[in-house]
Amino acid sequence: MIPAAFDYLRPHSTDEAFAHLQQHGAEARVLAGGQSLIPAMRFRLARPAVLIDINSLTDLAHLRITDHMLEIGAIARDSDIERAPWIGERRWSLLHDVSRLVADPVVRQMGTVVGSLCHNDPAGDWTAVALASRASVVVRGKGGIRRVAIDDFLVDSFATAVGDGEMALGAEFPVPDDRTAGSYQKVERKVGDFATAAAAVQVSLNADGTIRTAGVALSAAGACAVRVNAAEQLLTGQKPTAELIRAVSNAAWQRSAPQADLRGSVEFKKHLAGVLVAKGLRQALARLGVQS
Amino acid sequence: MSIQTKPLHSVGVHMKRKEDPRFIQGKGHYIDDLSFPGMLYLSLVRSTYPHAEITNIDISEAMKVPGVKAVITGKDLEAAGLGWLPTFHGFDKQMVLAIGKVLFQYQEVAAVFAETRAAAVDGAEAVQVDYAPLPVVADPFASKTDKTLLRPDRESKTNHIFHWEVGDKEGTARAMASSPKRIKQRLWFQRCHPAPLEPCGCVAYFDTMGRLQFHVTSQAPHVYRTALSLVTGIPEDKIHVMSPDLGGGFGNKVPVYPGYVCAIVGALKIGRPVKWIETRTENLTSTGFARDYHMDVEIGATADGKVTALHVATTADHGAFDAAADPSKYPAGIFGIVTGSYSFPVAHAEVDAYFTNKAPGGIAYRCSFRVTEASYAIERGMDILADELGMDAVELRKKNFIRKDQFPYPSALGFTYDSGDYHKTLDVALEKIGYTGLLKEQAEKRARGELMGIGFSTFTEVVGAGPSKHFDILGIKMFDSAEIRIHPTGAGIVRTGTKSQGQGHETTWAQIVAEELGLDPQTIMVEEGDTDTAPYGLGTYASRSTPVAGAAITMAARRIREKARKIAAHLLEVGEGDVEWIDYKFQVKGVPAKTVTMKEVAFAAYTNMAQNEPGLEATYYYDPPNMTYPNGAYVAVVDIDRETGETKVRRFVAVDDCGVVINPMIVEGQIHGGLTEGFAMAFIQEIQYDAQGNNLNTNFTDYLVPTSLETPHWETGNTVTPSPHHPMGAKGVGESPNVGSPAAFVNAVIDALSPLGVRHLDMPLTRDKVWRAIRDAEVKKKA
Amino acid sequence: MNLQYTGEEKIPAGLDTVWAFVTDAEKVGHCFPEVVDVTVQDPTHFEAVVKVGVGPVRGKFKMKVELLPASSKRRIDMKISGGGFGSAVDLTSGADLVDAGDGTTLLKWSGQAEARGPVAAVGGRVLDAQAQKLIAQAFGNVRQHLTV
Amino acid sequence: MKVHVTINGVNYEKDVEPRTLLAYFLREDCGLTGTHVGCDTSSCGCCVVVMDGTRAVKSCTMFAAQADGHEILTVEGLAEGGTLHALQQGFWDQHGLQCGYCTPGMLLTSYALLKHQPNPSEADIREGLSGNLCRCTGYQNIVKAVQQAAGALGQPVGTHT
Repeated sequence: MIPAAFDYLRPHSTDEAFAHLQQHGAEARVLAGGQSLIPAMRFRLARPAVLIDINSLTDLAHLRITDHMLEIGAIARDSDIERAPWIGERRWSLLHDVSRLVADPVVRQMGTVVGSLCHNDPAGDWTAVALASRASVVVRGKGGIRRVAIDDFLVDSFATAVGDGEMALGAEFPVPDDRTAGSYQKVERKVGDFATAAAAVQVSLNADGTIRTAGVALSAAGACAVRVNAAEQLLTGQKPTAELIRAVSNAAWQRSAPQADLRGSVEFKKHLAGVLVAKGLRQALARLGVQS
Repeated sequence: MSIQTKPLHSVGVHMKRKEDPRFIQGKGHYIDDLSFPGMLYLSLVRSTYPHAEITNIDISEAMKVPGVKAVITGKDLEAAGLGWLPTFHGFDKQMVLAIGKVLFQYQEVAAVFAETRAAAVDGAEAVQVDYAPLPVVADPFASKTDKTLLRPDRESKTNHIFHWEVGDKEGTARAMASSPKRIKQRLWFQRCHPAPLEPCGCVAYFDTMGRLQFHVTSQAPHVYRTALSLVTGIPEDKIHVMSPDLGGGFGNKVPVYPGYVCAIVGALKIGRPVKWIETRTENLTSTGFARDYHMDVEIGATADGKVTALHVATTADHGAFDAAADPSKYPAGIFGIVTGSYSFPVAHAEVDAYFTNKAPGGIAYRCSFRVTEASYAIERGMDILADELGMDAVELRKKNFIRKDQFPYPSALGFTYDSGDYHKTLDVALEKIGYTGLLKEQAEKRARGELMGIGFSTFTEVVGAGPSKHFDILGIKMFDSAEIRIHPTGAGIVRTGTKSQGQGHETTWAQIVAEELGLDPQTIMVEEGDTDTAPYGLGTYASRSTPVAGAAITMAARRIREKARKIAAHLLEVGEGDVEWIDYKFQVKGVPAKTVTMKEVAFAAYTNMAQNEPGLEATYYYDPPNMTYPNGAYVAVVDIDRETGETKVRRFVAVDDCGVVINPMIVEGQIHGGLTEGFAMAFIQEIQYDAQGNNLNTNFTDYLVPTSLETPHWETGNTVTPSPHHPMGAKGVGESPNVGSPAAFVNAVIDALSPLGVRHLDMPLTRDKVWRAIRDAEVKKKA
Repeated sequence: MNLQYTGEEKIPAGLDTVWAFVTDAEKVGHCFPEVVDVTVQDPTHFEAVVKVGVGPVRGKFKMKVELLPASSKRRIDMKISGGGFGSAVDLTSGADLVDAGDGTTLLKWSGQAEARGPVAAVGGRVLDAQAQKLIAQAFGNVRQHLTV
Repeated sequence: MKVHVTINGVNYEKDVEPRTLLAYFLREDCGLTGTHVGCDTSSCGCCVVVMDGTRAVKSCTMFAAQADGHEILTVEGLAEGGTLHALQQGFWDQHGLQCGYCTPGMLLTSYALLKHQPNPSEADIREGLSGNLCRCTGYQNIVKAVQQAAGALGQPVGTHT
């Protein structure tokens, strides 16, 4: 299939890109990795009048760790994360896991983390990971640059806090401390599929072995990825036990409100939400040397 | 014969493929690679509704799209007498473009011709079609009631297409009634699609002499030529069909599709070449589906496990048109092989087919006409019987196998099985998988509540259609042909009526010729797919190439050898009767030093032939005396995760007996591929329609083809029981793994779940389905 | 695919006022969210063009609407068939009007969407969100129009 | 619009519609038909080419305009001076192809894979190729082909661990 015709613009600076967006508003779409947008255009479900290709904005290609933040530029690829020199570090295990499970290995070489967040597919992978990591998105709008916490960023299915004429410049993931590990658990029908169910878990321990902070989020569990607040509250301050994990798993089951589709029934997806959170939690703890 | 005594041997050799150099360098010639000056692109407007009246088609906006040259509709075609296309089965016809109403979602409604691919799509999008929805018949059981008549165009006013049966109805009923043990189970072999990675397509144009030059993705180019001549009225000599390299076929590229007819009509009407290439969505939603058989399987047995009777009653969903590409006398294909590898004293099989508002098809997807369905039915049935009897599935099979000494074996449903050694083949598989150890492991795991399963399938196929007294397509008997020309230097060319889609004919055919004539296979060129040059043949599907065309090649080569013998006699200065063919050379009887090679004879055939007819060529049309009966013993070992319903295929052993193997590398490759497709059907692959008739699996995001990560590692082995009637003893193999494996996977999963009381689940065995079965069993246990 | 939604709106207007509003094609037409154009053919049939924009899916969707009022039951049914993107969407929606006292009316609605073609197959999840919004907002707009 | 792309070391300058997908640009504008198209959803990988030396991309899910100023390697550019690339040799030797339709994509994905992982395990190869579908081979011989190529490519510079 061939997309409908459009005008193609390739800015060479974010200022230029932003000017184009301001000019074309809702008629324009930003093209980053294009791995969701281009198939939608080929089916003519998406037919933007103007496509603003930001792939020449090399200042948005970064993957940078500062003292507190991992900064991911708008055109940093999934595969850049997958191959980052630090990806093997325990503290990044959540990102390590997800970077190997997003789409397929070729799509990952083009697809971007920020694009995936902006697409906000209800069954996307990065959205759940961003929730569990307490990431935020850097958005440039008329009023300047603002940082939007991921919970506020994900508005509804395929809808985010990025308004018409605005663009996401990057995402920021807080650098976890040494006693942190995570896990991303995804059930998919085959490689390249969206999740039937998925869970992102990240925990940081105190020196005494109690859980200092926890991030627990689900994908394919509602209109968009959701944080399991109850699970995070249950975990915080506690020593991990089998009962605790059961309770957390149950909280995930409760929170999950998926849609039935070819990937599975509501019942099955809800069940998986509980199972995958428990699995993820056990794996994250195991990575921290805690058997549960 | 050992290698030492066969310095020139070609058959049985692991020879690298001759076709590969072009494919690995991107020099293959597939349909979409072709381009001609002035070529237009065709895009089809398709129905959004599964069943609706067309109240209006407005093409005015489409005609305004820049680049659009013409738009045609069903009415235009009807006026030209081309509104309908006969299906290969011969008893039905299908609309080329919808006339009056649409009968399935994505049905072809209008054809748009434009200067570019993009403009054609723009044009198709601009065609406005108004529909008035009609009640939808989305399953064959609802179709049975005839509440909504789908095909008022047909003489008989019913949705029932045919009733077919074979065997002894009363005898089977009697035997069944008096059998101490009986099982009965409905099995649904879900609707699938072959989905070759290259979709279907064509380029049509009329040359300066007014001759139709038709390049098309066809597994059966000669049949296309004849069919097109019959449909269009163009004399057959004015049609040239060329099938280029095919990016897979698996049965999908057997039928003639509406897009082809539209391309030809467009080329004629506009006077320019027209290209039509399916999108993946069009491929999955409108061309050649397979299976969709609901089979009620009933087996009778004695208390100690000797089978006494088999009855299978099938409800078949044929979609909107009966486009199953089956031989004329076999509306349900060769489903009669359903007695499988077992000695049933009596059997009865019947199939009733119905129209529904779904895509037409019922093609033989990597399968010899419904043999996959039949194999699945009997192999699942035997496992259910074993369960009922409390008997080991292997023991039950061995007890009922047709014994080696019973061949040629007349089956209860009328086939004469050529050869086999089922006990031996199964024993090789058991040895390879380590059955005893697995049983022990399974017992331990079961004690711990773990779900491990071992599944068998000991199938027998029937392939190589077929003997002219039984088999024809559109009246054309299902022989196949070969023409061989040996050039003066001893190189040569072989042409056949078959068409490789990846099976490696360019290599295998050269090996056969080389073997028969003592020539270098590297210098034997193979050409297929061009109806101007190849002798008439029925094409490649139903595992018929090696059994039929392979035999034709052998026989043509032997004709050449006989002619060569005369020339050899002249060269050796002896009488013809004193020349014998030994070790790939002609030799004076009893004088090993006096020999001539075929290469020398070939040169003489053009330079020094004495009184013999010059040249060294032969053609052979081979009418097989019988079908061939490849068989195999497959074992799957699975572990199931209770929490996620995930099935892991830990091991899979496939031991095949396809008779004499010509190229073991190619045969192994065929088995790997077929097993992978069997795996896909067993676990993830299906074309589903919802109750409103919407197709739910319209592209590769939902019609799932397993990747390298999901696909298990395959372990293969073989036994060789030559076919007694094939000149080389070969039986064909391309489809065995696809036919035999689904039951092995399902049997393994059900075996794993059997401690929970699960007796059957229909494919595909998705995680959701398996998890649900486990959970339901647990709930039941608690209650 | 088949999707179902329900909801209700409390409208600060009497039953007869609301009934008159929801049976007027022109008025109902302008209650569709992002409506670009309404063409009334007869009292119970009209065409509306709406702008659709969910994530990557943006464009104009043309809908044919048929109103089926049952005045005795104070129930209005609506049949909407839409096209665009090479797909078809059939929506059926019904609303029961109930006198809620104090000059207010309760509008209890339900809707059902059925999509066909690439929209359903590829954009099912997009469509779901959109169809739900379309129906919910249409009834929300009825309330708004009658509140002013 | 004008695009300049270096394909297999040769410069191509073409005028195209912005909506031209890279796959069709290669096939129809540049005549390099070795790159195939098998789906519309970025699922099959028949269209994979390598961009800028190390990145495998699906050329049907990318516009030609996005390749402007970049280097593209297609199957036609793998062999050098009449010598097959080790991957091509591996696919031939190990019977890593049947119908050949997925082969160019498999080769190019493998090419990029070996750039990042010169010594992949069977599991690495199976994972690395999981964005490419094959309907004929069941992947087993493709894995062997890539292993053979990895061995052959690794030889001159010693072993990688």
